[in-house]
Amino acid sequence: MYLTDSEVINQQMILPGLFLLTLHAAEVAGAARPGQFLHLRCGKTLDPLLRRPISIHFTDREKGEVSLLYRIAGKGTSLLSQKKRADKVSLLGPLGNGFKMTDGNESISVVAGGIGLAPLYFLLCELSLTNRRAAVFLGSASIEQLILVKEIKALGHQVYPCTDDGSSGFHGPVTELFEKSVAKRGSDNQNALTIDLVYGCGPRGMLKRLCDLLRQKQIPGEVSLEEKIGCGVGACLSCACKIREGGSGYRYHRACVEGPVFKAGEVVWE
Amino acid sequence: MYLTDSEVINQQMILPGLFLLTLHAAEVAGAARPGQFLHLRCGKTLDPLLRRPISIHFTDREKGEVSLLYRIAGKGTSLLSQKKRADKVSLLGPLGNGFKMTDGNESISVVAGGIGLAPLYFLLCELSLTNRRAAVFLGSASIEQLILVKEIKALGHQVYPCTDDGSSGFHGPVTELFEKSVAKRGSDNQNALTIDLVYGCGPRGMLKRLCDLLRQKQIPGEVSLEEKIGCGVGACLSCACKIREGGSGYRYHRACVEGPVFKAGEVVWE
Amino acid sequence: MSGFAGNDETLTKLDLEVNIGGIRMKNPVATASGTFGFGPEYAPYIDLNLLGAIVVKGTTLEPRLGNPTPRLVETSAGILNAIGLQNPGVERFIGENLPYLAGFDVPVIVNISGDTIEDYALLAGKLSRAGGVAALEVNISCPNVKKGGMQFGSDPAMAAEVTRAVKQNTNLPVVVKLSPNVTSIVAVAEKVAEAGANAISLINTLLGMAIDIKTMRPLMGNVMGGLSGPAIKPVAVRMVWQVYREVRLPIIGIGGIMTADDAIEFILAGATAVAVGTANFVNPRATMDVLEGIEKYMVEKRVQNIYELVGAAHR
Amino acid sequence: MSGFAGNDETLTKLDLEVNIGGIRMKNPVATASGTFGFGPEYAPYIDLNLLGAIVVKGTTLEPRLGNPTPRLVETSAGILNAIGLQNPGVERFIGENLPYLAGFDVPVIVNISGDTIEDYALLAGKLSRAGGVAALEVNISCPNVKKGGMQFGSDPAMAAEVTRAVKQNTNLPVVVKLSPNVTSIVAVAEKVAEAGANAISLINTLLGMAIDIKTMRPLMGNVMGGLSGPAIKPVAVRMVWQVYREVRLPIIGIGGIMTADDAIEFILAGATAVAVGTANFVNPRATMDVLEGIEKYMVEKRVQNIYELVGAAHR
Ligand SMILES: Cc1cc2nc3c(=O)[nH]c(=O)nc-3n(C[C@H](O)[C@H](O)[C@H](O)COP(=O)(O)OP(=O)(O)OC[C@H]3O[C@@H](n4cnc5c(N)ncnc54)[C@H](O)[C@@H]3O)c2cc1C
Ligand SMILES: Cc1cc2nc3c(=O)[nH]c(=O)nc-3n(C[C@H](O)[C@H](O)[C@H](O)COP(=O)(O)OP(=O)(O)OC[C@H]3O[C@@H](n4cnc5c(N)ncnc54)[C@H](O)[C@@H]3O)c2cc1C
Ligand SMILES: Cc1cc2nc3c(=O)[nH]c(=O)nc-3n(C[C@H](O)[C@H](O)[C@H](O)COP(=O)(O)O)c2cc1C
Ligand SMILES: Cc1cc2nc3c(=O)[nH]c(=O)nc-3n(C[C@H](O)[C@H](O)[C@H](O)COP(=O)(O)O)c2cc1C
Ligand code: FES
Ligand code: FES
Repeated sequence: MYLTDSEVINQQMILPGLFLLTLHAAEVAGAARPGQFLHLRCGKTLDPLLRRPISIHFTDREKGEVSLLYRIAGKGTSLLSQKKRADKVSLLGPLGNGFKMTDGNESISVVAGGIGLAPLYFLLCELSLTNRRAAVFLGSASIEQLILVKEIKALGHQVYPCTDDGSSGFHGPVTELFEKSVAKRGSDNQNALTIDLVYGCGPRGMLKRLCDLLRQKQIPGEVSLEEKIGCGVGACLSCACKIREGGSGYRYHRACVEGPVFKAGEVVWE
Repeated sequence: MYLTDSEVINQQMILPGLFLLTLHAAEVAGAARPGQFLHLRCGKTLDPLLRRPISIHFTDREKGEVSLLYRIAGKGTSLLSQKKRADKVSLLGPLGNGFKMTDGNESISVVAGGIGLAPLYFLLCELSLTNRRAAVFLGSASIEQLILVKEIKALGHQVYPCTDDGSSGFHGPVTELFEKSVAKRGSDNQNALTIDLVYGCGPRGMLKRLCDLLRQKQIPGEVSLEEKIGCGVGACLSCACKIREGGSGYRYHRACVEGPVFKAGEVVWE
Repeated sequence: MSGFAGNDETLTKLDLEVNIGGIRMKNPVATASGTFGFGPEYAPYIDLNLLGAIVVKGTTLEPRLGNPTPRLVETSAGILNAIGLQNPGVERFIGENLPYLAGFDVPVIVNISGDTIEDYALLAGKLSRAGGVAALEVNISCPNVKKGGMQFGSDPAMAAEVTRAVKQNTNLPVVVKLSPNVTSIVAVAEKVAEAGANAISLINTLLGMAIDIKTMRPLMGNVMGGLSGPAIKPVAVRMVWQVYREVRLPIIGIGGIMTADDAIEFILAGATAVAVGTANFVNPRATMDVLEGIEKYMVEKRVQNIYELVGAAHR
Repeated sequence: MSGFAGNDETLTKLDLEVNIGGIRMKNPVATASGTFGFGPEYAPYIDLNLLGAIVVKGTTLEPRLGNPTPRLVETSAGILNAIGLQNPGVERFIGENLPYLAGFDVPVIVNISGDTIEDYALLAGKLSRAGGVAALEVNISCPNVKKGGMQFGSDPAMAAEVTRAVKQNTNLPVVVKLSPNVTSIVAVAEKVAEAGANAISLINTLLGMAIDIKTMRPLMGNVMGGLSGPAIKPVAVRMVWQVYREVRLPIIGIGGIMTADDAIEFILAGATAVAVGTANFVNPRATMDVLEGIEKYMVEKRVQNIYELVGAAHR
């Protein structure tokens, strides 16, 4: 875990309101694992006061660079998007546990909703390094927001796009297409997917649905949750996530230390 | 009095920590009188919260431009100095009363300490428009900070530089040189100045000294005071200046409405 | 300035009118006392007729010179002020400032302050007879004066006594403005309600101070001052929320309102109207921006009458 | 980390050591309870040995799950928190967290909270016997729990009773942490002093809340929360100033300290030490920056002993 003033290498608008920021941070790039995040100071004044958490989107270890994919949600991300090449950004990280990457031969599916793709793309990059291929369910509002399809295919993965408006791929929520695929599992349908292990990230409603499905079908998986991050280092206990413990009991775990990635079956949704 | 989002035409560093900002604000340029000021939002967030008052340094009525000369004093002015061409700045103004410019034939002296020259330069520009010439006493820390000497001479005025370190002109406070000149007044010394009317702006200590001198010698004059400006429009009463009233009485006047320019003899110093 | 709800549907006029204990306001956006002068100061920037009400600078029986300077210090997302109730006194206010305000179609609420209970009673009498006054706002919460002021607001019994004295000397609606510097805002509000107040203003400034580390002395002429601005908004919203639950009087919500979103927070917490203070200094059009934003919100939320929003966060 | 006063003159070592009612701190910079975990969280970023003291997260007799989420909301220059004293309970704290802290050369101050006066008494006893505890900080000011907490801090008599109960069960120095949500902080401080407190921490958080205008519901799981950060600094400095004048106990100044300049303000107002809270979240090295800045200030002001600055703004 490092605290550094990193130089902006590049700031690129991918779509209106969606940016790709590349920072020079060699140690961070070296240490980062998929699912971890950085905690960034977006401005220089007391408004906004707190840092903002952004997942690591990919790293270039040779160049010592870390890239972030983020959407303008409010004043912090808006200030962040105004940073230009050679500006400095104070960052803390890499934080959190990240996805557990197995060495096994499980058939992997990835389910991403909207900006939830940001950390999953890093995971897909890492998988392809060891020649593992995943089935990637990509949900977005419409074809315009459907990004990185080509890049993910280039990594060797299969992409199943879904849009809310039907402008590309499956017309409906990404979890619905995933559910259909799960249903076909074990059938002798040619197109049936093997699904041994699932990684998910996206909006709360989508993740809840995904976790329900995985529980029902008893498929192991991991999801990355969003909670308010205060300190990012485990000190303030503001990022509490309800995690099953014992039978019907639960305990609060810290998204910034024990998370943000949790076992799909252990998350208590309400 | 206008409230506008003005475009930055130019931002120029004159010296380290000293900037010249030119804004497009046609109505303001048209209405401005020397000694008036603008109340500017330096940033876009709530830190800093309040606007910052900066005197009008000169105007270009044809182009509809207003220029400000300012020194970085803290976070507001620091943010202001980061504004670039085409950025917008919210401004309120012109505010305050300004110097009273007579049509008479008085021999005018101008006494400026440091950044106090900012509004007085506008006055000197206006004087030269009607072919009036002033004796300008310019105080600064050292020769490096002695700015605008050439420009003021080009307007037809006489410049008497003073520096704290003696690196140029008179070695000592500007009020001391001014006092010497006052003392010679009425003598038949060839170099003696006629001093009928004095305009002053600068640090508090300097202005107090100047007002004392003018009172003693019974020379009329006006000084521009600095007080905390909250609203800038006369509503909050935070910019109170103690102004003599009756015999030994006083009343608080508002720097932003009845000031910032007051008669030298009426200011109550403590 | 009333907008319309529904886009391609039946156009329905928004109803923004509120009644604050007898004060009829055409919309819920007022100005906070001491931040809007006596009206003319902001007339170059906004149409005063569009305001729900104008609450003028605090008035006292005799003229007040006010406190020594500096009277204002900026803090993080806030300001400290210690103006010390500088004002021309009630007679000159009636003679010089009221006539100007009579030229507008907007209720004028006069904020009054006294050293003694008698002061309040006398002020109430004089202002009720003056004409052109829509209501009195009783300031028992000014932290910047030596006598009276916040002392009255710190003690529920004293607060009630001041309220009764004012009520006995006026037929105008009486709004009592409470001090947040108390252990239980509800206890004060309850007593003031019992004493006959028609509405409550929440909140005045928090008592604060700042020290100049260069000179090692307090930054303000008066040592302590009142903290206002966005910094105090969470405290103000909390107090509105608490009082709304326990006291059945309309509330004017005040404290750090910079935008319509802030104002809406207060309304949802239980304020029937809001007053914009420090924000005027930052944005002279703040009141208008707040009003327009509330209208937009009502359209978005398909709320036709502002009262549907008052206290909605409790339901 | 001690600097040297005087440049081309005799080099004089700065004396930053302070004694807070029996707690010997090598410098006046501590961490504020609940913002620094149990120590290891910030160890990757700073050398814990350089701190004046570590005040750990609030501890209770039994483990606490804490409040529902969201527990944190950002406000203007502040944050609202309602963690609800989530902690492993005093037994596990003693077994698991204290041993880690014993590895450092820094006084450990344990912040304790209870539902009842007996809770406080029991906690005091257990922690005094544990060893490795330098002092107790009695939290009678937590706004985020249903029972106890701030109630104790709101009433001078109750505050005194808690203080006495703790004193009777420990030989450790007892620091009492007061709630700012009171009419008179001096009244509470006086009673706590009479009851035997060795020092006072000022301040805990201001009670506040925020409402989500999209959902029209309170933003926090617990509805209300405690406001901390730069927004509250003026209130905190004021309370330190007031208590310093009336009560002869060392004060730990807390509230919105982001920089050394802020810390110096508290010291000049009368704090003998300071604790850095919310700032840690923004800048994990905040405590070190504060410490270095204080040293620089002492050099500039040619002050050799930190005590020359304590309360200097009153002189
Ligand atoms: C572990 C983690 C990883 C993340 N990774 C990414 C990532 O890779 N890419 C990405 O784009 N995002 C990511 N996020 C989300 C990102 O952190 C947030 O979008 C960001 O913090 C928003 O900050 P902001 O200042 O821009 O917006 P804010 O101003 O804080 O507002 C954020 C949202 O909250 C709402 N809001 C704020 N205040 C209020 C209020 N008073 N009432 C009602 N609503 C309010 C706003 O309307 C807005 O929708 C991640 C979050 C977490 C926890
Ligand atoms: C009518 C008028 C006209 C003016 N015209 C000009 C002009 O033409 N050019 C120009 O350069 N300036 C001018 N000024 C001054 C200018 O307004 C100030 O320099 C500016 O407002 C400073 O803002 P800031 O945010 O940069 O500094 P701030 O951060 O507000 O700080 C300003 C100064 O106050 C000190 N300070 C702030 N807070 C504290 C504290 N807590 N303790 C101790 N010290 C503190 C700072 O150290 C600094 O020296 C004028 C002022 C007035 C009233
Ligand atoms: C400069 C200034 C002067 C004030 N004068 C008064 C006053 O005379 N009477 C009064 O009741 N409140 C006065 N107040 C308090 C405001 O009316 C308001 O209650 C407070 O500022 C909180 O609102 P805000 O955060 O929107 O400013 C004053 C506030 C400021 C900033
Ligand atoms: C997330 C969080 C948790 C806190 N937990 C405690 C606590 O357990 N016990 C306590 O006495 N104070 C607690 N506090 C209050 C702080 O110790 C401190 O008094 C307050 O935050 C003001 O200081 P600051 O503005 O520097 O943060 C907590 C504050 C925060 C922000
Ligand atoms: S954000 Fe502070 S504990 Fe996780
Ligand atoms: S700055 Fe508000 S009255 Fe002058």
